[in-house]
Amino acid sequence: MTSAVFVLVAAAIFGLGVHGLLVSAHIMRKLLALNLMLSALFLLLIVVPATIDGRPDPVPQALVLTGIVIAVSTTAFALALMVRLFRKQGHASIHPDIDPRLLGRKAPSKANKTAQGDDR
Amino acid sequence: MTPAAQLLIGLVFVPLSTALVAVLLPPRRRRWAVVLGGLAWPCLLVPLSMAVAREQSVVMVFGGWAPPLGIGWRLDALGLVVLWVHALAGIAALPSAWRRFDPDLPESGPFWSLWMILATGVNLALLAADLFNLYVALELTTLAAVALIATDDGIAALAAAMRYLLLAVLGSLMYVLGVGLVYAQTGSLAMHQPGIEALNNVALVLMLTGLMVKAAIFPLHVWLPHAYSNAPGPVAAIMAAVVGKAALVAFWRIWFETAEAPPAQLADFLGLIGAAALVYGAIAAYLQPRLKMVIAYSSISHFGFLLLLLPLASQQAFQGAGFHLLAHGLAKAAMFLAAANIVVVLGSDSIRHLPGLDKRMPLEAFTLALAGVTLIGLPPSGGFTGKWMLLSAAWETGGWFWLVLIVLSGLMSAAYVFRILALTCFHPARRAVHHLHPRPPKITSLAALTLALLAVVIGLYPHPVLDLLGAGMPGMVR
Amino acid sequence: MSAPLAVDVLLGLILVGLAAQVAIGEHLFRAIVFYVAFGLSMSVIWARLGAPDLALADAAIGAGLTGALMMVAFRRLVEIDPKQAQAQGTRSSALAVLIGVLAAGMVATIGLTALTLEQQPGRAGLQVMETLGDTGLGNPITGVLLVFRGFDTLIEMTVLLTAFVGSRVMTTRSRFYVATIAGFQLPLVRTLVAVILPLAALIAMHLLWIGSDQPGGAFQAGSVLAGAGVLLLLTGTLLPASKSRALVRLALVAGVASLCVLVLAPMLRGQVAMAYLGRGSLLFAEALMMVSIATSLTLLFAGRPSLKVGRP
Amino acid sequence: MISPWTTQILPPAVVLVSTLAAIVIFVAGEARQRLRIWVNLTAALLKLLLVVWIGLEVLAGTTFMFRFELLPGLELILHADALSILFASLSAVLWLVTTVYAIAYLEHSPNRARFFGFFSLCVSATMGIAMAGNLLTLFLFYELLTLTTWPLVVHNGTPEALAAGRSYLRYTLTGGVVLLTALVWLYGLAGNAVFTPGGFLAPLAAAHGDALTLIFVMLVAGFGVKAGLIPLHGWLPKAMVAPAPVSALLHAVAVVKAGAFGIIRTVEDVYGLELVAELGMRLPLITVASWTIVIGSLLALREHHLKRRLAYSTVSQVSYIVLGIAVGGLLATSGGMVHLVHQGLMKITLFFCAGIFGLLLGVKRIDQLDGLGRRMPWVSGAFTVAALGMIGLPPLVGFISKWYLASGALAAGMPLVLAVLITSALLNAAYFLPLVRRLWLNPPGTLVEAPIEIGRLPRLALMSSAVATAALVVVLGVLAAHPLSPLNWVVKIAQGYAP
Repeated sequence: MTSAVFVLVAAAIFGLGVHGLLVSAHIMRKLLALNLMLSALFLLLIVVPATIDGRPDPVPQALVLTGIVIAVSTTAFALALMVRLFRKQGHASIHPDIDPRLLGRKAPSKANKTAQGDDR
Repeated sequence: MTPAAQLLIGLVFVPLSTALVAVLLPPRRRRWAVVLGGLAWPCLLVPLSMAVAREQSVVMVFGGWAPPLGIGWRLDALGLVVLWVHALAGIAALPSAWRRFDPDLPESGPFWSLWMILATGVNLALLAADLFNLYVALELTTLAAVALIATDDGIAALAAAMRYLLLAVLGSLMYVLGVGLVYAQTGSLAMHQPGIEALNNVALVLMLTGLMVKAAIFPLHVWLPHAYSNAPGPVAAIMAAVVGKAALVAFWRIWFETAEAPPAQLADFLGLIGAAALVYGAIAAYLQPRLKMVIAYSSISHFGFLLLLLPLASQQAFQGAGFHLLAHGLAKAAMFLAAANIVVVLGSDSIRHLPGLDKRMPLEAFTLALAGVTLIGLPPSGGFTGKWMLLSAAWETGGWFWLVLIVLSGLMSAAYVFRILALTCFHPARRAVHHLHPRPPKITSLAALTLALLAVVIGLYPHPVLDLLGAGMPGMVR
Repeated sequence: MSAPLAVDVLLGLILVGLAAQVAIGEHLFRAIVFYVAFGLSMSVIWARLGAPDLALADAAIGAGLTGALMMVAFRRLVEIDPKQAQAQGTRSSALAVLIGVLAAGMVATIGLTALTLEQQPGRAGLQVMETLGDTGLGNPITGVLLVFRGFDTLIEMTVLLTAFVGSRVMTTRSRFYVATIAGFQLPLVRTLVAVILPLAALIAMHLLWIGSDQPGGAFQAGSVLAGAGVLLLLTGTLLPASKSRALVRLALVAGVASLCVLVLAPMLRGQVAMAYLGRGSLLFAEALMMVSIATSLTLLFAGRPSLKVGRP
Repeated sequence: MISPWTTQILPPAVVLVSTLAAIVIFVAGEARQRLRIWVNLTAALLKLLLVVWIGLEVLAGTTFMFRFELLPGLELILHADALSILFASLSAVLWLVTTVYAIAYLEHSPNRARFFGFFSLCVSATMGIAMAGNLLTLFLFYELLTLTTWPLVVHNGTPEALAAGRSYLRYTLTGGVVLLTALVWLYGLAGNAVFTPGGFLAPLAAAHGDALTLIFVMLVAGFGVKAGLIPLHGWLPKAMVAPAPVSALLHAVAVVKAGAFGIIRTVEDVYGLELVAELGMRLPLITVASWTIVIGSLLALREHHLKRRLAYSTVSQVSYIVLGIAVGGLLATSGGMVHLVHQGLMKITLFFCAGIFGLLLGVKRIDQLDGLGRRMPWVSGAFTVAALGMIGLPPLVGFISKWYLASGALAAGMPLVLAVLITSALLNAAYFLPLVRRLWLNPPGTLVEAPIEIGRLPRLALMSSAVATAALVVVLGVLAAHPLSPLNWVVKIAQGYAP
């Protein structure tokens, strides 16, 4: 019965993650949402397979451990990429069609525009 | 441990150890180490091809622990074909990488180690016979690829890299969920599990969707055009030639091997998606204002073409699709390398600057033409052989819709290829294009040309590859 | 409602509440803090589910380091352009809510149907339990991680190395930014460092040592050391240095190299690749992996290729 | 007798001679003009000698067969039977003459290396089509012909040339795609489709009657695009924007005849005329050929641009060949096949002269032809000879093929076909005679000498090539009875098909 509760919890977190991913334009928020979905996934991976004499099956545990380390590496790299993008682009979002006013600043300057367009 | 299995180990550990050595070495000598490593691991392919030709597949298990417990590797004909593409495209891209990333550039230090890590990831993704090991391999490949795209410090490249990374994480998330469900159902992570009557469809669909994101198949392809067209030349070449294809090979393996008898409607549905990709890619390629974007969208179109193997799942169709994989990989790498040189000389790859190119850069124009011939599938080229076998397979299984589609795909690719050729060779050259940068060394153009020539020549002599692929579909080879 | 079920429901609600704050919270920094809290409550749930290894790992890496990395990244954004750093609030859109609910529903149905479908435990898991005896290990998870599926761990370490090398592509160009607390000279900070550093080292060694029999192992030990490293960076005892030194590069590569040795050594002796070479070899590999993990995570936090000792 | 090894090597050698020349020309680049001329001329002469040698050997009865296994169950076959020699010799002779003409014509124009490279590639593709031993090889070289002629059509790079190129591609690539589908279907049904006189599909007719009919329609449509059958001829007049040597050799001889040749192979060597009749396809083929002849001539009548009028006349003349094949019987088949050669000679002379008028006097439209007889007697004379030949005046070659066609139609009991031939002869007269009248009888119009001044030698080369082909038109007409003449050669071929 407890695993059913945790499956529902995982599903709720996954839904919130998807919502957060779609709603936010800032890359940091997207990364947070993705980490939420990954945690939900790991919870599912442990809860769904049957337990072996009371303890969760060791193989999924190892997979989740590997998953956590990969998640942290990917997040670390994504953060470094985001900082670099922020420094170059002026705003940390990848939607090309984001409305500058929403970012609370004037439309991207001419220099910035061409830099993005015909960039080598 | 059979000698062939030791070669498998070498296939992954030679590039991996080169990468480790590269991280250790100071930048100046790092380039040399990677070039040596990059030339070393392809030599293992020759004995491996003979081994696969002899007994259809080379199998190896880590630590002697049988599959449900340990991790197994299996090299079959399909994996070998893409490995050959990887080897050839890798070697051809080396001169261009050598020129573009010389040691005193800040980003060239990490580039060379990442180049070898990408090679490790791709080789591993083609060998892995274990679902989770495949996930880890694809994750390594994606991370290395994203980092390589980001070496071009422009805003467009960084944004494309970020978009690719986020989508790839989403894709692997779905894939791992599918793997979890497979484990819950069968209790084993091996890719080929005899005895299960049918994989539950939800797990199959989840895994396939995850892989479709990584292989950039039509509805989930949004990251590909910007990633390929903004990446530096050699990176785009190796990604177009191999990275997408490794995910596609995994897609086919899971379809034919893990899922014993996938439902027919799913096969037709995926065939329809392939058809949509074919049409969309071709039309989008025709309308692109930039040369690299045209080549990127043509990749999307040809991935759709390769998806048609599912509804036509016959022996001949598999041979045709495998051969098309080879020809298309080489042609695509050649085109991207040529486009890289064009961008270096003209400053930008927008097609307004293309007229008059055949006199300024004849080798690049000829490479684009030759690779275009393979993409269209005109008779002498490798593309034609692949198309012909898929056509006769479609005819045998009575799939008229697929037959017409394959035939139209040639026409549609002709549309955008001839548009580019007309622009490069026959439009009157406008007065001098602003100013021309110095030409890259000749060897880079010759490398691209040899790849394009290879893509055409294998069409004339397809026997060795066809006999290799003839050993049967991944599913049938036990 | 039996007592343990009530506890589970309560934990679940806490988790979902925190996740909601993270996903749709107003301010970015607050979302990061809530994410750290979410990670910690996640490790409580792992403990509740009877997976201590995961609890340790998630607390140290999931909550601790990911949170630290995000906060330092946020600090850098503010450093570059304060107004812009967290300008975008979340644009609430009904469609996103719908898709979120749909996704939740899908995952719920998948999970529940998978639960009801079968109850017999995974064959691989059973085989791990049986064959664990002859490897002489106590902790099944270390068994899976380093013996049965050791190659996965090797590639996972390579992924960590790739993340570091990849981030070097970016950080070689960006200007120098040091994240240190202003009052380094404060006596309180110095004593804090003097007490915590040896304690962290001790805990890491303990986790490493008992890893083969009880919950623990290289990842947990490595992340504890990385936490200590972050502390040293914050207090200025260690400063990021832009000239990368050979020793640091060796530490980075040590983890993957040790696992490569584990794979290739048996082949020299004619055995199959990655044949089990006994507990000693595992300990050797785990020690080097710990060093690698600690170094790469600390350097990822610092954003620089190497470290140098800060002036007292 | 020649050794079996050479019988294997000769057919591919004929095809590869001009490919090697093309490679040398491409590599030599634009600057080395002398080398390019020598390479061109030697390649053309060598090819002619090879073809003549093979022709004599075929006459003596040796069989040539070169097989190359492309795919399991799929072979590239190059063989030399009488029909392939007919087409190959026509191409070889005319390639030699056109090379001389083209060297002189393109004296000052840019991109000559590219032009001559693709020019020789086209001829090697045509040779491949002539020598093809089975449908797949024919299709392979057919597609190569498309690929290599496109650069020549767009050679000038002007917007109209590019538009013509696009329309050319649309037609020919679609034709190629239709052909590919038919080929896959045929290979599915009949396996390796080697050409055998009288066709090899008869046993299949019972089981797959309607499939074979549909395949036949697709094959004829695929080949018809290049042969210029009426609904599919759209690209031909537009392609006249190409330089004169291109329209002369390609659109009068190589490309258009490749389509007709494909139809001949399909009707004679794949299906056999009886099976075509049995499938009920003979009458539709005749009707298509007839309406192409009539409508082609009517369109030519309406045209005021000189080269476009010649283009429409090509559309109608090529359908004589298709008509002859469709009517069948010894006389009509040989009439049709010999017209393949005769029409080539006449049309190339007309295009040569049109090219000279255009280059030296800037003549583009019909009404600018007034009084040219006096200014350029030799060229106008050649033009007149060819024009009269087209109308069918004895003793010129045109008369012979029309005579055989007419008598064949009568022998086959098809008076309607006879009526079509007569009306087309009248229409030919209607659109050629006014040209001749303008040349000789009208006072010279106000013509300014074209800016290009041509040296003595190139002017002589242009004149001599036009006059040479005109002479051939006369000689082959007069000496039609000679055993080695195309007529007797064709009668021997026709006896193989329709005893």
